[in-house]
Amino acid sequence: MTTLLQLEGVTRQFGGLKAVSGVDLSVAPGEVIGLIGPNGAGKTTLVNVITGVHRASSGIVRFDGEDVTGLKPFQAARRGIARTFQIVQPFPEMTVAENVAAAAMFAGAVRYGDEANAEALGHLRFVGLAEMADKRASSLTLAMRKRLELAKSLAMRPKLLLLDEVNAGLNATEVDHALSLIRGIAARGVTILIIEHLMKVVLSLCTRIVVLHHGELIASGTPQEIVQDPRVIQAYLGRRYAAGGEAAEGQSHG
Amino acid sequence: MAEPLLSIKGVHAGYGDVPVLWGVDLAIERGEIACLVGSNGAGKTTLMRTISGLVRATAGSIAFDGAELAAAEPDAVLAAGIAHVPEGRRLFSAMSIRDNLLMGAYLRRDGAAAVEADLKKMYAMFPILAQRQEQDAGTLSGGEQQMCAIARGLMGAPKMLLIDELSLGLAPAVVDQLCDALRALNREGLTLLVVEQDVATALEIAKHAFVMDTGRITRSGESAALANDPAIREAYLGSL
Amino acid sequence: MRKSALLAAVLFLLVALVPLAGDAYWLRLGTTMLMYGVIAMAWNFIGGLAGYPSFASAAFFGLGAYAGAVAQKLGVPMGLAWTLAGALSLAFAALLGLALLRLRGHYFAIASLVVAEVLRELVNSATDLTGGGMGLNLPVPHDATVASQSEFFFYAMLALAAITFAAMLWATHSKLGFGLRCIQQNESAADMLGVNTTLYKVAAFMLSGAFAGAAGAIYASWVHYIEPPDVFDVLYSVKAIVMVLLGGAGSVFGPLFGAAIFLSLEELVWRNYLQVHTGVLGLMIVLLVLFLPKGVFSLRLPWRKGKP
Amino acid sequence: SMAQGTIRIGAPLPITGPLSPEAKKLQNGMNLWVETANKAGGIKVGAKKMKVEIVYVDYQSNTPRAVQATEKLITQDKVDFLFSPFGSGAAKAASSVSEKYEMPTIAATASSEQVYDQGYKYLFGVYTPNQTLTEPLADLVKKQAGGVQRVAILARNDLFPLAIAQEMEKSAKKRGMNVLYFEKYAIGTLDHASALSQIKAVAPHWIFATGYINDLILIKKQMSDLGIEAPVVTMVAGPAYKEFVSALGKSAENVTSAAWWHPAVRYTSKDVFGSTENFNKMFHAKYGTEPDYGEASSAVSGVVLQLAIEAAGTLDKKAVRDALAKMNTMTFFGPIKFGPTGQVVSLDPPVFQVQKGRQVVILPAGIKQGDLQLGVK
Amino acid sequence: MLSLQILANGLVLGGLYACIAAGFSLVWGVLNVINILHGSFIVLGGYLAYYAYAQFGIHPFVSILIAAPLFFALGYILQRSLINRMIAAPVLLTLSLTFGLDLMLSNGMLVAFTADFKKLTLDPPLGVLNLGGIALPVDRLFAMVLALALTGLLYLLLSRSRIGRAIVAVRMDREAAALMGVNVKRIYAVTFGLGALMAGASGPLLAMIFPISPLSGPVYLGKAFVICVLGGLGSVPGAMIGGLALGVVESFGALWFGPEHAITLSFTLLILMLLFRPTGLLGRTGYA
Ligand SMILES: Nc1ncnc2c1ncn2[C@@H]1O[C@H](COP(=O)(O)OP(=O)(O)OP(=O)(O)O)[C@@H](O)[C@H]1O
Ligand SMILES: Nc1ncnc2c1ncn2[C@@H]1O[C@H](COP(=O)(O)OP(=O)(O)OP(=O)(O)O)[C@@H](O)[C@H]1O
Ligand SMILES: [Mg+2]
Ligand SMILES: [Mg+2]
Repeated sequence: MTTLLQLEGVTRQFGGLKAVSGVDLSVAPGEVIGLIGPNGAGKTTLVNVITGVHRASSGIVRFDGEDVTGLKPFQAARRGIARTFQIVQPFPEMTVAENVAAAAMFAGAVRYGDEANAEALGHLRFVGLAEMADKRASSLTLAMRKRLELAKSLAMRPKLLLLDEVNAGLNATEVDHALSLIRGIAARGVTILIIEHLMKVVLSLCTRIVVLHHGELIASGTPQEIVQDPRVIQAYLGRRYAAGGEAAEGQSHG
Repeated sequence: MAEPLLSIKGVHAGYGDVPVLWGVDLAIERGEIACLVGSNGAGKTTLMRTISGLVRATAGSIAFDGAELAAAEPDAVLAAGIAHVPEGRRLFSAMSIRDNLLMGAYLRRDGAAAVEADLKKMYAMFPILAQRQEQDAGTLSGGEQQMCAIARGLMGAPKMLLIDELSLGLAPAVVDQLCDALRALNREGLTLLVVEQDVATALEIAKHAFVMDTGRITRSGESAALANDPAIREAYLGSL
Repeated sequence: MRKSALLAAVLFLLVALVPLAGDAYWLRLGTTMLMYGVIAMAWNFIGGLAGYPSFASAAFFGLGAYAGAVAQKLGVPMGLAWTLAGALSLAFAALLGLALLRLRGHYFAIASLVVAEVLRELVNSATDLTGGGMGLNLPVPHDATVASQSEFFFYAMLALAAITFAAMLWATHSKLGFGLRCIQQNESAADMLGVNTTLYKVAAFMLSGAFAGAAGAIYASWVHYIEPPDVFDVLYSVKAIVMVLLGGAGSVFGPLFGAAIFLSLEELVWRNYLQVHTGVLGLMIVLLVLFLPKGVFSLRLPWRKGKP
Repeated sequence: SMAQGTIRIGAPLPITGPLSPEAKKLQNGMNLWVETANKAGGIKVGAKKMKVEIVYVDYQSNTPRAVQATEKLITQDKVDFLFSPFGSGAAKAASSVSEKYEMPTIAATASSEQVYDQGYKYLFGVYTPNQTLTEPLADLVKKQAGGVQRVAILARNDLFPLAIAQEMEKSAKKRGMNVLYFEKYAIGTLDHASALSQIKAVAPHWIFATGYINDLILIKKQMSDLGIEAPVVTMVAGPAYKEFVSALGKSAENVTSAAWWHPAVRYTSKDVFGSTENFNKMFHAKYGTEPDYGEASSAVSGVVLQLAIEAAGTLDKKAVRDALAKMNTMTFFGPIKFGPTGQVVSLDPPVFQVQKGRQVVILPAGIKQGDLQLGVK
Repeated sequence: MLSLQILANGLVLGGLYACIAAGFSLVWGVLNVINILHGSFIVLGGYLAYYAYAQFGIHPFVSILIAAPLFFALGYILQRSLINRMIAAPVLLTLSLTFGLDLMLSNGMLVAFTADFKKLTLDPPLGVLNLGGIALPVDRLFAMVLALALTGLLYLLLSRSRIGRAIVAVRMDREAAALMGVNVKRIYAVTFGLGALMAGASGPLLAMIFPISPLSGPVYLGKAFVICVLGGLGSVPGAMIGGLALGVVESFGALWFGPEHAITLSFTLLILMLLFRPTGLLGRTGYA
């Protein structure tokens, strides 16, 4: 199989506003693909359509060879599509371990009880939260919550992981840590679609970047190609990149 | 040099009986841009919430423009001239953009015309807000919400604006525009205290910087000096 | 879990000794308490575990009461009638749940509140089957002695309470309960994690309906006479909630203890403050809510602090 | 109880809650009887006289609690006899408890036959069946208002009001009248305008509405508001109460009603009161008002029990029960004889009409104070 | 003709319903408090009018002017002293709190006024207006007009005034509203006061029409619930539309299905409404 996720003419309208408009996109297994675009371009909406939170107004979403358009979120999750929220959403009154165990159990099909707990602990160790396992999720700092969010999505044993601004609000050191986590996940063979405004993240992680603008795909290519694309600079990257992509990269802010 | 506009001395604060701030000292001069940086959970947001009266200081003093605000309620703080753009935007989700902005001007007494003029200014600064005036704020994209939140804070015509997570979720081009706009406002006399994770950007626009760690200010000084400090670079500017 | 089960077994055994006291009045009080307990525990499935503020207790209770009574009137033996009533309430809860559990928060609360009203009016107008506003009489067995009858219904209610408790204990410590807790804390996040939220909520609602309905059926046989305003009384819904809150939501024993406390309070003020007993009861509720919002037993659990 | 030489009678009453005004009335009657009986030395049980005492328990106007209160009275307070809770529904519910304990029980305010047709042996009621109210009324209207053909009935969907409305329908049909409208309204209805507009549209000669006093005040008020007039308007059970007339003023004029008793009836008896007139006088002396039928029926419940105990000569429940079943006597309330179901069959309930702000008896002929006036606005 | 009369009946009744529900909806929508006391407040307002008329001959229309500030103060104080302490608590707790308070208030009224129904009968009566064969009782008409006027005033207050905007803002995000300079505690108390004011002011209107008793509170409360959902939580125009809709539906329901089913019908309508448009006729999302 050459494509894991295939979008054909996906459109989502809110009243008169086409938040996502005729998007065609195919993602190959193992790819780490960046989705960027100006604020309000429709990135989150696209993720919402893929995960079943919003129904596509028209178009088809295929995953793993099957038509998954219109599936409920939990069904999408069980098929192997996991996502993180732009605003993190843990179960606040549960322990960190329980949060991850829930994901393992319901989406990852791990048995309730010790098995799920063991699995949860494994993922927590991977993201470096093992010592917080018995703390309530509400007591975590933002950076920890983002890592918890990652651990949860891993526990879902996803084939495709959709990361919506997982690095927003982290400082540079923390971003570095998160990057290595994401690389680790990619190394396990999970296909990743990442939305991010921090260019250094996108540029250093992604094999390919697609750009959304006014709901439409306006560009797709390697990081190099994208940072030099005048339309992308005009619509998204701004003056720092106007001089020339490579030079700008070093001092790019996030 | 004249009295600082905002002068914080020995402030302690926390949530319930969990202390977060352990004696914060900090002074911001009239008409400057200052930034506050620090790792996650250091207490930056808590400090801002303490200044604006959402969290009660258990000890210490917060003097602003000659008035003591440590025990003041949020409305009194705003009346004294400090507006706060909170973390997480906190827009009124079922109100239109326009109404959100007008809520920002809730305490203003200088007449409808002045408010209307400021509204125009905000629309000029963020054209997308002008286009979507009547859209419910809750349905805006993350970045659009951030713009609306900053504009709402400015609508209070404050002497000083606190912005928590300035660039969070904003496209790079928008961050540039926003920095320009803030500099322009600053030239007109607005004092700014910005919390920003992207330390490079923060140090670029701020004159003074404060570094916070576990509830205390551990370093402070001119931005330029801090930007060249190897310890700071190591801790906050990352490897890339 | 094992500890709770053991404690419960001891508790139920102790309660089972009440008839030895021999007093019919205490027996009636005990039966009522167990009934309240069942209603509170039944509410706890949907209200406590899933966090859905259900006001449907009265609907289930009334439906069960009428189902059991009508079945008996049609000649179905008592035990079977109770089972049928429970099953009917279960099925009804399933259908109702599929429709109503799409609503959240207040909207769900109101919708569930209204169900009892609709059922009451339906029962009221289905005069042929239910006697309508005339009420419905159940046969009084003449071959059994007074005392043995009271004991019989006491033990019937006790058995139901024990079954309900066991079901609750099981649910709390199973995948079902885990999923429900996820739903309670953040439903859309639970959905994203693969919890079939509709299924889980409906399951909780069905359990809630079945047990409350069975309690209604036993109640009907016990008092021999039911009428729509009594068994569809919205107070059953309100009391269920108040009892769980009193006992402390979130603990398996909470509903039972809450029921005991509530009934004792009710009985106590009723006996001592004739003219103002509802007012005194109100005052107690106000004080409890203000000073022990986490239930009476939160007094002994100082380490369990709420969020600010 | 025997030890203290006092006879204790349990009375579960709705002392609080929506029915509390009714409980007040029942207590008025019962207390007057207890006082009078005790003043005369008490109840004669065989050779000795015993004082009597009523143990009231509140059931909060809640039927399950009435059942519970009844059981409490029997098992905890160890009363000797019982009065039923208020109204047909609660009396019916509680009757199974008294039957279980074989406790003679007098129902002061339960008229519906469904209360008595359960085959119980220990329940006795002093109200005649519902049709005894509608039958004479229908006779009277048939006779004195010949043109009355078109009948509209509006009934509260509740045991007693509904039962009496159904009796009314039968009585009307039996006399060849057309019942053009028969509808029930739900308990808690705040507005009758639609029903009344429809009633207006069928232009009835006789409008018959049942419910409790607040329903009927509301219905009559809305009738006037909508300009509904008819030769005959009958309402049960509001007009018997003073509040009905005072709340409605002129628009209560000419409304007819029927009840099981009326202070205008005249009987001479061998009970503690001696005669109706004397009962009225004593009642007025104690409470400052005329008794209504509820107050009288609760007093007569005591009287009946007293007569039965005295006839049995013992407090033995079975014996007293048998004495009740055999009873055939005259009281200030009227002649008392219980039918096979335990319900009184010997009374002729009076029909009355609001005339010039007073309840005037128009039937039975022997005690009537005025004639049926046609035309209700 | 009959239909027109029924429509008129329904609209007049609906006006009263709107007035019953407006304050309840406001408190629920803004404070997230289901105020079980609302029904008893209405009854208390009714008693105020009854005694004012019986003892001093004060017309119920005038009583509204007396009741309004009294109940506002009552609500304000109650909120500041008790309910504010629980304001961040889950809705079931505040519900229990107002449930307890309501038990106390209605019991108090029972002791003070007894359960006998009292009827405020105007002398002379206001009469009936006949509009081409459609009878409109003047007292009801007046009451409806006043009720709608009151509700309208409340709406204007909320939509036009500064305090109104603050109330709406607090409803959506308490903390953000505080940052805008809104004194949240005062707004809460004002809102609860306004809710109580609406209840207290509708009392005299209802007392002219319905017999009053301390125990009729739940009936009004039930109506308020239904209307609130029909119209949309927290929306005053919603309460108005919902009230009118309920009045008309009940009236035609009684006509078509019999009065017995009028209430069932309105409940069924409510459930359908919840299923297909859970935010109510005028409600917007984001309030729950
Ligand atoms: N429920 C909705 N109703 C109306 N408009 C909506 C709704 N949801 C999103 N939108 C609009 O659709 C557009 C796309 O929003 P989306 O959240 O997908 O943007 P985004 O690309 O994720 O932006 P950001 O980078 O700022 O998060 C925005 O203009 C937003 O205002
Ligand atoms: N509402 C709250 N209740 C209890 N503790 C809290 C609350 N909010 C924050 N904290 C705790 O206070 C500490 C400081 O948090 P704060 O949000 O001020 O940090 P910050 O510097 O703004 O971090 P970030 O960069 O992640 O925004 C953290 O340990 C956090 O867990
Ligand atoms: Mg987004
Ligand atoms: Mg922060």
